[in-house]
Amino acid sequence: MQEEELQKTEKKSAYELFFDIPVGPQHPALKEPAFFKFRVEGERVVGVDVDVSYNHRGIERALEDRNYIQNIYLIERICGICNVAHTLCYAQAVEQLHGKEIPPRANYIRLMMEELARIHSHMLWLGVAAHEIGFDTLFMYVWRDREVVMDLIEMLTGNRVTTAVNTIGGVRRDVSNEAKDKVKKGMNVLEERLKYYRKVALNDPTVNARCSGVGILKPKDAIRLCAVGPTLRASGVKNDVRKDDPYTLHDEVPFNVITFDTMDVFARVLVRIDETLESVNMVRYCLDHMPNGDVRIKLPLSPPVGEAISRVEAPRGELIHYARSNGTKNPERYKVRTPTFENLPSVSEMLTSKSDYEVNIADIPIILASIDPCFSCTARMEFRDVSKGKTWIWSLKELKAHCSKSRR
Amino acid sequence: MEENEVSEALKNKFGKKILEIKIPKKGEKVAEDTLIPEIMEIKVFKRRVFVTVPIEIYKEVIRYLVEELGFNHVQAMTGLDAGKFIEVMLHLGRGITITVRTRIEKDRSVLSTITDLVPGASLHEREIHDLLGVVFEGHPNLTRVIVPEGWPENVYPLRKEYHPEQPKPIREMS
Amino acid sequence: MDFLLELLQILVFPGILFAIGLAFVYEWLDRKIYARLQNRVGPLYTGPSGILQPFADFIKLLAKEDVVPNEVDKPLFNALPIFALTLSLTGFLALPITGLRGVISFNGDLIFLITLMTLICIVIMYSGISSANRFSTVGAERAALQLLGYEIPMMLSAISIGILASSMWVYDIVSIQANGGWFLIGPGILGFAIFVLCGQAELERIPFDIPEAETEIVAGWLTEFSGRKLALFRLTKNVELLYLSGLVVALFLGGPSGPVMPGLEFILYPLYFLLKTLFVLFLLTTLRALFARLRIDQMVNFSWKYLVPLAILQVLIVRLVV
Amino acid sequence: MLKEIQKSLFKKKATVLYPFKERERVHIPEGFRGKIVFDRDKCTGCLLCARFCPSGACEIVTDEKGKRPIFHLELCLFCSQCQEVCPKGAINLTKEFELAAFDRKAFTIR
Amino acid sequence: MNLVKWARLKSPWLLHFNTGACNACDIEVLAALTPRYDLERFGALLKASPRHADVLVVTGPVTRQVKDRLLRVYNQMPDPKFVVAVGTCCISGGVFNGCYNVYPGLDSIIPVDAYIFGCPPKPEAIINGVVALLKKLEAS
Ligand code: SF4
Ligand code: SF4
Ligand code: SF4
Ligand code: SF4
Ligand code: SF4
Ligand code: SF4
Ligand code: SF4
Ligand code: SF4
Repeated sequence: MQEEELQKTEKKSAYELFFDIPVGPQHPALKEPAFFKFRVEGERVVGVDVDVSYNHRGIERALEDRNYIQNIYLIERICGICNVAHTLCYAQAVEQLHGKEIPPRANYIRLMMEELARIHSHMLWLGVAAHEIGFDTLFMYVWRDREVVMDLIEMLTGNRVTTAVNTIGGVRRDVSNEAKDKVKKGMNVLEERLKYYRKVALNDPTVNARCSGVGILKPKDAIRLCAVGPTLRASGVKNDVRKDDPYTLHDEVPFNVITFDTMDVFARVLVRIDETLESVNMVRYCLDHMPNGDVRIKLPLSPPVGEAISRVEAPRGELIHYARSNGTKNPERYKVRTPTFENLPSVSEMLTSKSDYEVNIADIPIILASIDPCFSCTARMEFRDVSKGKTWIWSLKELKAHCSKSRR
Repeated sequence: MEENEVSEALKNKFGKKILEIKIPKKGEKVAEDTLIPEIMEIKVFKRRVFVTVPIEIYKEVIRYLVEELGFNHVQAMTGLDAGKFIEVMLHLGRGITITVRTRIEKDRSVLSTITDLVPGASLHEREIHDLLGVVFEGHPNLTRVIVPEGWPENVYPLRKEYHPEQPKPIREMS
Repeated sequence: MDFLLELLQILVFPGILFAIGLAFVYEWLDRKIYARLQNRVGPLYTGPSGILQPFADFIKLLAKEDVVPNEVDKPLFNALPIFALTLSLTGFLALPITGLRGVISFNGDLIFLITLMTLICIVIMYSGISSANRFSTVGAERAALQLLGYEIPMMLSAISIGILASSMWVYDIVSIQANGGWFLIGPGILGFAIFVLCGQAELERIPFDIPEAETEIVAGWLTEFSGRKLALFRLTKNVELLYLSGLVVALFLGGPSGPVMPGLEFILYPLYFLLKTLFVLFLLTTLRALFARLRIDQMVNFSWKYLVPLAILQVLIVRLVV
Repeated sequence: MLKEIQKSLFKKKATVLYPFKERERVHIPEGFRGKIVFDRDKCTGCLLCARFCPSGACEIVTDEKGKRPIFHLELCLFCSQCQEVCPKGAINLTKEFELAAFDRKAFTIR
Repeated sequence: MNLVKWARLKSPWLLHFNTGACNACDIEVLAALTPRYDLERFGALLKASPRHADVLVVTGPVTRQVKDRLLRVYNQMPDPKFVVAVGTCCISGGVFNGCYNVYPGLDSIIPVDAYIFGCPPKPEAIINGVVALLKKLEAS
């Protein structure tokens, strides 16, 4: 209905040179129901409208009605891809409310799972990015090799994607020695493959043609628009929650913060591949240094009155949970701010043609994909507790206002 | 910047006007519970500062934090219905997280915007306006963005008096 | 009798039926090889090794509801698929398969054959425009731009072969090669490369599948077509694939010629034709697996920066040789 | 990339021909969270499972022996929380993963 | 068995629609296309345009906002068409059951032909579901 109206007004509108291409909510480039409207001039993008409300499910309200244990599984399903980051963040927040620390072995397992999930997420992204630029063979290869890490996760947790491994007070499953060997073997395979994909990314002419110089985000803009995660690091800003605000064992386990300074999609590809290689090493370190002992402490169902903020570096960037407890078994308020939400202003910036570089329709998918968007969390964040949430269209005017504001 | 330095700086600058500064410490609030006998430190509670300010100096404090202490990243903004009041919390960060908290009365909920200090706060403020009915004075475009068209004027979904209901099936289920 | 034989030739072998059957097999092979290159199996359960897969797709599409959206230009929308198929089948008829001549053969038919491909592309453009869908329109626009990119080098490299053979008759080109060695091994190698690349663009396959780029504009100009029309378009694409590989074979690989025992031409020629087209198909499929999709401006740039100068070079080389 | 493509031309296919052949190559690890089985004899009716079930898949009913849960897999997340809290070990998540049906009530574990 | 039915069974083209899923199911559906699982063996192709598809694969709980879009896509698909609900939350709302923005299951919006249980189901389970659907059609 609405679409038809839009089309009608479009025909009448004064922009005779322009027409709009809707991408999504049902579109192969975005398996997620977000809605972008791009204003194009020929093949050149001159403006972007965003609507990410399609995925609003009412999670934050539901969190207030369920007890802390049930919430683990609800939180986990904010996003299937970074479910480990979400449950980790949640568990940390509730442990902070309790004022308890978990046993060291549990911390090692948490960190290992987090990094395994990062490997899986980044490889998934690499495949998706390849698919975006029409490189299906690379997509197939990356996803084939990703099965290695999926199998490991399945072996460690009992499901390929939703791990359900973090719980309040530790982790639910221990890692056996046999499993450790398998993980180590898997890591060797992955390291070799990832190095190969790094070579492909560096050398393949068509990949270079599609990624270099596309989707520029200058460091200044990145900071002003509050970009996070690999998006920010690909603009050359060294910023990583794991270093700035170490949780679990990130102050012990050595790793490098990867940055890259070409500021384009290509930089985001390489940052992610290199980060994955770092993660491989971190997993190995965890396996080698894991102490013996319990993996879980028992905590009462209701934490004492208090509040806590928990931060985690999810695969897509900084994830923040805020928890407030009123002493009952249900939280008083639970707020989630996910990385994609924080990256949305940046992606709009990348997608708008500037005087010094142009954005093509063909570039839209890869630029959008380059922040590794996960709109389920974004919509959930942005449209918290809206019921019949309808189109929120970020109009061109608004977007421009936003951009000019940020440039000031 | 360390937690204590921030706290000192804020105290020096604003003195008594600040209602409360709380830095949850290592080892605090431990072992009242009986379930675990051994005392454990709280490691994760590092790098958090909670500052409570009256509404009058809310913007001053933020301007000071953003412009002089360099905490120019808006991590999130939380709104919360606390009975008679609405609590607005701004989480600012670079490294450590500083939460600036203020309370406004529910029926006269007006707060000055901070979008001129940090452009990235725009969406966060609109979200809180939409869900809790807080008016951010001076915001360039404070329209309701989240609730659908035709949503009643003075109904704010995150306020406690709002009772949500599940949509009805449109089709008879087999 | 002669007339009947000719009719048989047009309709059955090596004419329309043969073309359609072979086109299905080629799509199957294309998908199988593509899958194999990606380390998977591809269609498997439809007939032995999935060989009937394209046929099943075709039948299914024929039997499906055929939606004609309200906004489309109905006469065009309905006629274009048939038109496209006719064009590509006509092209196939002109290929030398059972002998050194095609069913349709006349002096100067090389130009005709190349023009046919351009016509198909124009039909595609019109189908995009007639569906009045934004994705289709962009797809059509891209198809047109792309045509500008590959048309000239393709033409030039075909003409260079014509110059080599001092004739624009495919029959002459093939018979010269049958007696004196393939042009691929001779001076035509550069032209071969250009022709295959342009062919890939003509067929809208990766890295030149820009007009139907799935992740960008859904299915491009095909978006609104469903049921029968989609079936016909898919068939057109397959016949075109066959036709293009056949053309490459005729121009560069000596057509269906090869060592024959006298009297067995009727069997051996089609066999050689098949083997050679298979080789070309394999090349085309490998190309498809090897690259990412280019952007339209990159494609046009690439074409004008490299393909056109190289094609001119090819013509010059040929001039020197002749 | 060319080399890799050539290699995979001759390499063993990565595909597991799952439903018709090669079932044994589908490796389900120990501890996989699949279909629930419930042992009525062990259950004492303490209702902990229903209390912690995050999606309400675990419904409490009364039968001749007293209170007991039934599991509606149409709602179940296969999180194994119920298995974890059950003090008697009456609930187990098995390796059964082929859960396709034409009726959403098809999998109700009693 | 007549030819048309045979062709239909052998060539199920899929259209994937996410109605608000947590993406775990989506990536498993996508994974079912990759070399290890390779749905193309059954002749299944992932299509981008609803006009080309036969089977609508839906993942995720149906939210209020997405309902109209879902109906539109469903109506755009040419007959005969089939719907497969993948994942618990698509079947019944799952963990989101009771949330005020989520309908109680896909079949409260459009008729569903097959359900694949799991949260998320393994790619093998998805393949199993598709095969089961095809077998059911064959028997019908
Ligand atoms: S971007 Fe790729 S992987 Fe992601 S939903 Fe779209 S098609 Fe699927
Ligand atoms: S979007 Fe936010 S407020 Fe809305 S349901 Fe989800 S979690 Fe709750
Ligand atoms: S940011 Fe994306 S991947 Fe991370 S939890 Fe949110 S939706 Fe999932
Ligand atoms: S200890 Fe209390 S809260 Fe915990 S399971 Fe037993 S009755 Fe429930
Ligand atoms: S961006 Fe959101 S919806 Fe997409 S995969 Fe990540 S969490 Fe899920
Ligand atoms: S597995 Fe989880 S969702 Fe399923 S019945 Fe048990 S507790 Fe409930
Ligand atoms: S927790 Fe175990 S014993 Fe208690 S009701 Fe559930 S199944 Fe029965
Ligand atoms: S069924 Fe489970 S895994 Fe699948 S989309 Fe729903 S919540 Fe996510």
